[in-house]
Amino acid sequence: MSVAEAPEERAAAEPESEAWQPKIVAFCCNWCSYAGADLAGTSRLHYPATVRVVRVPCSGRVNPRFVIRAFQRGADGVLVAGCHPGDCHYSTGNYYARRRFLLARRLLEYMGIDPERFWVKWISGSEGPKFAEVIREMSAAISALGPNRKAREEE
Amino acid sequence: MKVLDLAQDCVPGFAAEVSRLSGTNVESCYACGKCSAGCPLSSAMDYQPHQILRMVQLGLRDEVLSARAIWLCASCITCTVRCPREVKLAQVMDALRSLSRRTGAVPGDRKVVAFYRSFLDFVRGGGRLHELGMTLAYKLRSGDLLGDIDLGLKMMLRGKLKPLPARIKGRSDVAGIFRRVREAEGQQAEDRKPQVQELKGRQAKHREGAAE
Amino acid sequence: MPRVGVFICWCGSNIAGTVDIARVVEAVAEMPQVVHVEDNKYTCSEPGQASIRKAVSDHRLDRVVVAACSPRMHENTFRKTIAAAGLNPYLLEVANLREQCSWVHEDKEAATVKAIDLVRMAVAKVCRHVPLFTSQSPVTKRAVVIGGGIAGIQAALDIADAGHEVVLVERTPSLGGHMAQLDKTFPTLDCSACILTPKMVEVAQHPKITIYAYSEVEKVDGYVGNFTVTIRRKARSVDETRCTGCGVCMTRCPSNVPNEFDVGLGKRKAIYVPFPQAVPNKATIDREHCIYYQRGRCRICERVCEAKAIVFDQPDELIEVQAGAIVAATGYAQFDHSVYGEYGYGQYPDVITGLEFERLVCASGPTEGKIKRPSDGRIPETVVFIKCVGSRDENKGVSYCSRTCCMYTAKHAILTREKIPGSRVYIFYMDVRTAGKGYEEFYRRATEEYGARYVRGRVSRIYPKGGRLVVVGEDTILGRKAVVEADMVVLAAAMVPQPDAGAIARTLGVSYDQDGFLTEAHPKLRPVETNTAGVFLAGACQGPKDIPDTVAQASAAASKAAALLCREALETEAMIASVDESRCSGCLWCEAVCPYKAITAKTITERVRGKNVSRTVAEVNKSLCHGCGACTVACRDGAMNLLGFTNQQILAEVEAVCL
Amino acid sequence: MRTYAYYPGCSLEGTAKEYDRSLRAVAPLLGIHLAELHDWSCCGSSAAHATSHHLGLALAARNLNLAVPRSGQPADLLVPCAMCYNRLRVTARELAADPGLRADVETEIGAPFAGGPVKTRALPEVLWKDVGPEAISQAVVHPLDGLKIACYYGCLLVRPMEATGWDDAEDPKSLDDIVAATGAEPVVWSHKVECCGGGLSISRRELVGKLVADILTAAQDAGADAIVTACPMCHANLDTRQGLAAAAAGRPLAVPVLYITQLLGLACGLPERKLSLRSHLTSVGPLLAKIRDLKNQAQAAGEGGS
Repeated sequence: MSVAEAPEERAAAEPESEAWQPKIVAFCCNWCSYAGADLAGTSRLHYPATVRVVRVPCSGRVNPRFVIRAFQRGADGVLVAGCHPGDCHYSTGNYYARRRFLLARRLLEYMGIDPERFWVKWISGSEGPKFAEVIREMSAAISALGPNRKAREEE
Repeated sequence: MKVLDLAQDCVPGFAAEVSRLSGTNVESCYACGKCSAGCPLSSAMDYQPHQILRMVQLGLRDEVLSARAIWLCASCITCTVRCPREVKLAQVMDALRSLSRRTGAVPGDRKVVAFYRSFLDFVRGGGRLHELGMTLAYKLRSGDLLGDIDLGLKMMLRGKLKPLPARIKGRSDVAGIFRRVREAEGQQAEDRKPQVQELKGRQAKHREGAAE
Repeated sequence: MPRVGVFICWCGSNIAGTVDIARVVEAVAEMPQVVHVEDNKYTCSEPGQASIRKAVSDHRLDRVVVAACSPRMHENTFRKTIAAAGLNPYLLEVANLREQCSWVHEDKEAATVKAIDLVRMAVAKVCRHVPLFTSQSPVTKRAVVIGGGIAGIQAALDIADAGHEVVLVERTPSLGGHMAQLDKTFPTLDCSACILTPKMVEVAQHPKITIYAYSEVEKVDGYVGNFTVTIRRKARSVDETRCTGCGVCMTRCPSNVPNEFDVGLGKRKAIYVPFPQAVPNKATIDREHCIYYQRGRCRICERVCEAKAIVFDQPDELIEVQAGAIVAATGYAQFDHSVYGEYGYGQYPDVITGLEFERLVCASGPTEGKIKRPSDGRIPETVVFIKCVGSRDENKGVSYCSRTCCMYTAKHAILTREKIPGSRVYIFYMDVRTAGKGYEEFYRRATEEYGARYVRGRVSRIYPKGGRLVVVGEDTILGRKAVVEADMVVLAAAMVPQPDAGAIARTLGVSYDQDGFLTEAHPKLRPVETNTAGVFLAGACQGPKDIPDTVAQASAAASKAAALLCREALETEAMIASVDESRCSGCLWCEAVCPYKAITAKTITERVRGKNVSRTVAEVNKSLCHGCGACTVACRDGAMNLLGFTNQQILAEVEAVCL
Repeated sequence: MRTYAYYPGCSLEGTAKEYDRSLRAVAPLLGIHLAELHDWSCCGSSAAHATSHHLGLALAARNLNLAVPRSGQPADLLVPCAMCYNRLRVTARELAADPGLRADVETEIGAPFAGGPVKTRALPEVLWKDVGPEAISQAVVHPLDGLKIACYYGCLLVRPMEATGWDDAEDPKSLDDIVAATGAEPVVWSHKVECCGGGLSISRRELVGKLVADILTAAQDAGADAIVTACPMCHANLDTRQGLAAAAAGRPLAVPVLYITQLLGLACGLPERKLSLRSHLTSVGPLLAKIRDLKNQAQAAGEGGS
């Protein structure tokens, strides 16, 4: 497809004509999950354009504050993806992450945010297909839940 | 010696079944032979203990279930305590004997089987074993009438043989246990019927093979 | 107000095919901080990079966003580009429009919208970038090699020959290790001492090598390039500088002690040199067995020593050595077969181990190389060898194969047949594993030329009968029990880790496997490195090995260490944790979660209301920090931040997405 | 006096009557009170467990249930027969480990299995651990000094370790210590735990003969005056198969085989008839003669001394 065709394309897809699409913020660790996402790309695996990846060095770097801020700003879903337990590039980071996010789910529940909007997945650098699959599943799941209005702070 | 047809002769799932029944993983065995080396009876066996285990691994069901070795095993557990792979061979032997009996395989050693049958008859009847009665019953079963007569007399004289069987009050419980266990096993045997028929056929073939 | 330039790459049609570049350019131009935006067919191409450099100067850009392929592809390329344009290389952010957008979406509209978001995120983040700098940490050009066996000797020589100083630490009074105890070596049958002794002498004479024998490493501080190793020099009770190794003291010492060098088969004195070719050739007093130390009387050695070298009140000495690299060559121990009741619980004198047999056949051993039964000194006619004793036995031993036993047992068989005419040799085995140059041929010689009888099966039991040993085994090939009455039984006992391998690992800060062997960083690609930078492994401390493999690995470890020591300084990461001391409360939760021990407590003094107050804060060691960021999340005060991935930057990205 | 629940087992009513009698005779002298289980039945050894896993377990489970009192903690269950001991131990262990199996067995015995807490103890274990060599030597009135005894443990007292575990599987010591406490000398020999052929005694006596031959020759070569055992099956084989054994060994074999309780009885001064020593097939006459001689010598020496 060349850029020349772009105009009709645009006409075809008018913003108002398209249905509501969830917005998912994904924190991906640089060594495994971000690489997995890249692999999904190089293997041309398709998944919905609902996800925006924030690159972090390690899932252990993701502060629950980031997750909550995302929901406050109206993200419909948040995904934290890191190396499989035991494979952490920094040896122990993802263990701390795992423990933290178990608690974070509780906190979200307490805040009245459906914990089902918050996913934690282990995706290795060789698991492009898994990354694509997770995004497909998550998009479907979040679409089913509908938009996140609860935590959105009034602008 | 019969050629081993790995595709035809080997019953899939047999190793797994024996592993389940014996509570030990037969696939762990790497055939070092320490079990056979330590076995007090291996010299009289048609297959060495490690060969029995090999047959189980391969799934040579009919051959192993009609082997004499499984009946000559005296359950001394030496193999089990010394096995470097922690295979509980004594329990495998128990499992094979019970499978052999339940699938109606041709017993590898008539005398031992006859002894076990007589033994159990008396336990079923009286709740306890009556050695004298059991021995006589065994002699009738096995046809080994004259053996040990002298010994029997000597023991009789020394009051080592209780003339009458003990008949405990709870003997009906014991008989009940026998019945219910048989029922349970019978059920399993039912499930296995087709296999048994097939097994019989195989054994017939196997014997012909051996006869040739 | 930052001046951001955004460069959007078509990547041919790879991006432009799915993403409407024109619209992205349009949208980006709207973003407040963006003062310049352009699109190129291939931004990574030289023209593409040139136009970045040009734009930086033309538009006085102080931040750059490249929207192209994954940062994992070209982040470094573009860092260099902007550095060439005079910007700090870390003032760059890459938006991943290819792998994570154009290649994974078909719907052009959605892809374009997403692309704009991704660039907005990058812009938001890059505005919060600050210049980052790597720092240099100097390298101490000295290596400490722990263990004076063949592995340590080889590693020390190679590193020293590369021109670096080496400190070689050996626990026993002499270098040599297990190899010094061996008689002949397979597969060439050349005498072990003959090939080892010259190397020991070479070490002793090497101007760049310092030997600390009868010494142990007690503590290791610091990090790659800058270790501080604390060594305990145990008191020999002999002044090394005076002792000439003449040996008179040993001839006169009245107390006899089982000689550990002869695996207890021979005797030595309480003052001793372990073996004639010992390096250093200095006497040592074994205080547990010295009559003077035990009963306060004797001191004969002191009287007879012309060099006046005896120092009864000599204390242990602690010394600190600065080093850039450490090589662990701590070796192995032999499996204790006394767990085998079926083989006599180690109680039958004529059931011995392979190492004991080495001493028996060795010309310099307790029997002058005559193979004699320990029990009665008789020459055995029938010798049985049992392989895999302890090896490949989950029940009573270890699960792994010890790799060396097949070969040394074949060697023992050959030596027995050579030394005892008419002797009969039986070898009970499960497999014969001879993977090595000339190994299989060597094993064939044992059977074909020397008539060693191999019997395939494990031995179930050994029991004494009329002064001989009944060995009850199985020939699994025949499927028949195989019994033999032997005069001597030699057990090929497994190679196991040193009993204190765990302690060694903890001292060095390296990990060890379930068996207790020190673990390499990667089983295939980093076989001699450990997860602790600057610590390398050589020889059997990493797993069972024969001499050729040990020497090869020792040289490999040495070259790794030398390569490290060749560098003037090590560059540290730029994207590492940093503490805002004004906010840090010194709780040190960060210290607990740091996988690299990079965080330590430090005391600072500051003036509060005219008074000097000192308090504890966390300090990050730039050389140790790998930038994982675990500490930033653990921090209760928000004092800990990760440069390049600050909380503010990540939150800015989040907000940019959710606009 | 410590009370133990007592499970004799079938053999002790017949071929091993003397084991039962000697045990009952010597127990009080060692502070052991035996309370025989009411209406006990076969433990499910040999024939049962060898041909049906469940039958073996169910029969043992019934007896373990009998050992549970209506109220309070069950007393330890003392089992003189090594086979019964082994079956009861193994059963308790397997049922504890596998709830599914336990459920099956409960349907088969038509009652819930309550025998879990019952602690089954072998006789040598109780003599060794509870009574102890100390107390035994104190109970001894006729020390058997000068007597050489080969302690034969057989298989099921010490194997498998995970089910027994109170003594060593390859070189057990309990009987040796007990024998030593009587003043006799336990000889060092090679066949302590070699199998005697167990249940094949009747159906495959020629094989048993060979095994017994090895054991007896080993004991004789070690200079033993007698063999001491704690297993009716071992005793039956060793005592009654000496003829076959001699034929197999090609040399005369006459080694008296005593139950440990009989030896203890002798040392504790019990009259021979209470120990029914004469019920063995292999004559114990020479042995008793030797004991008498040793005693006389000792007395002579004692008088000489005074």
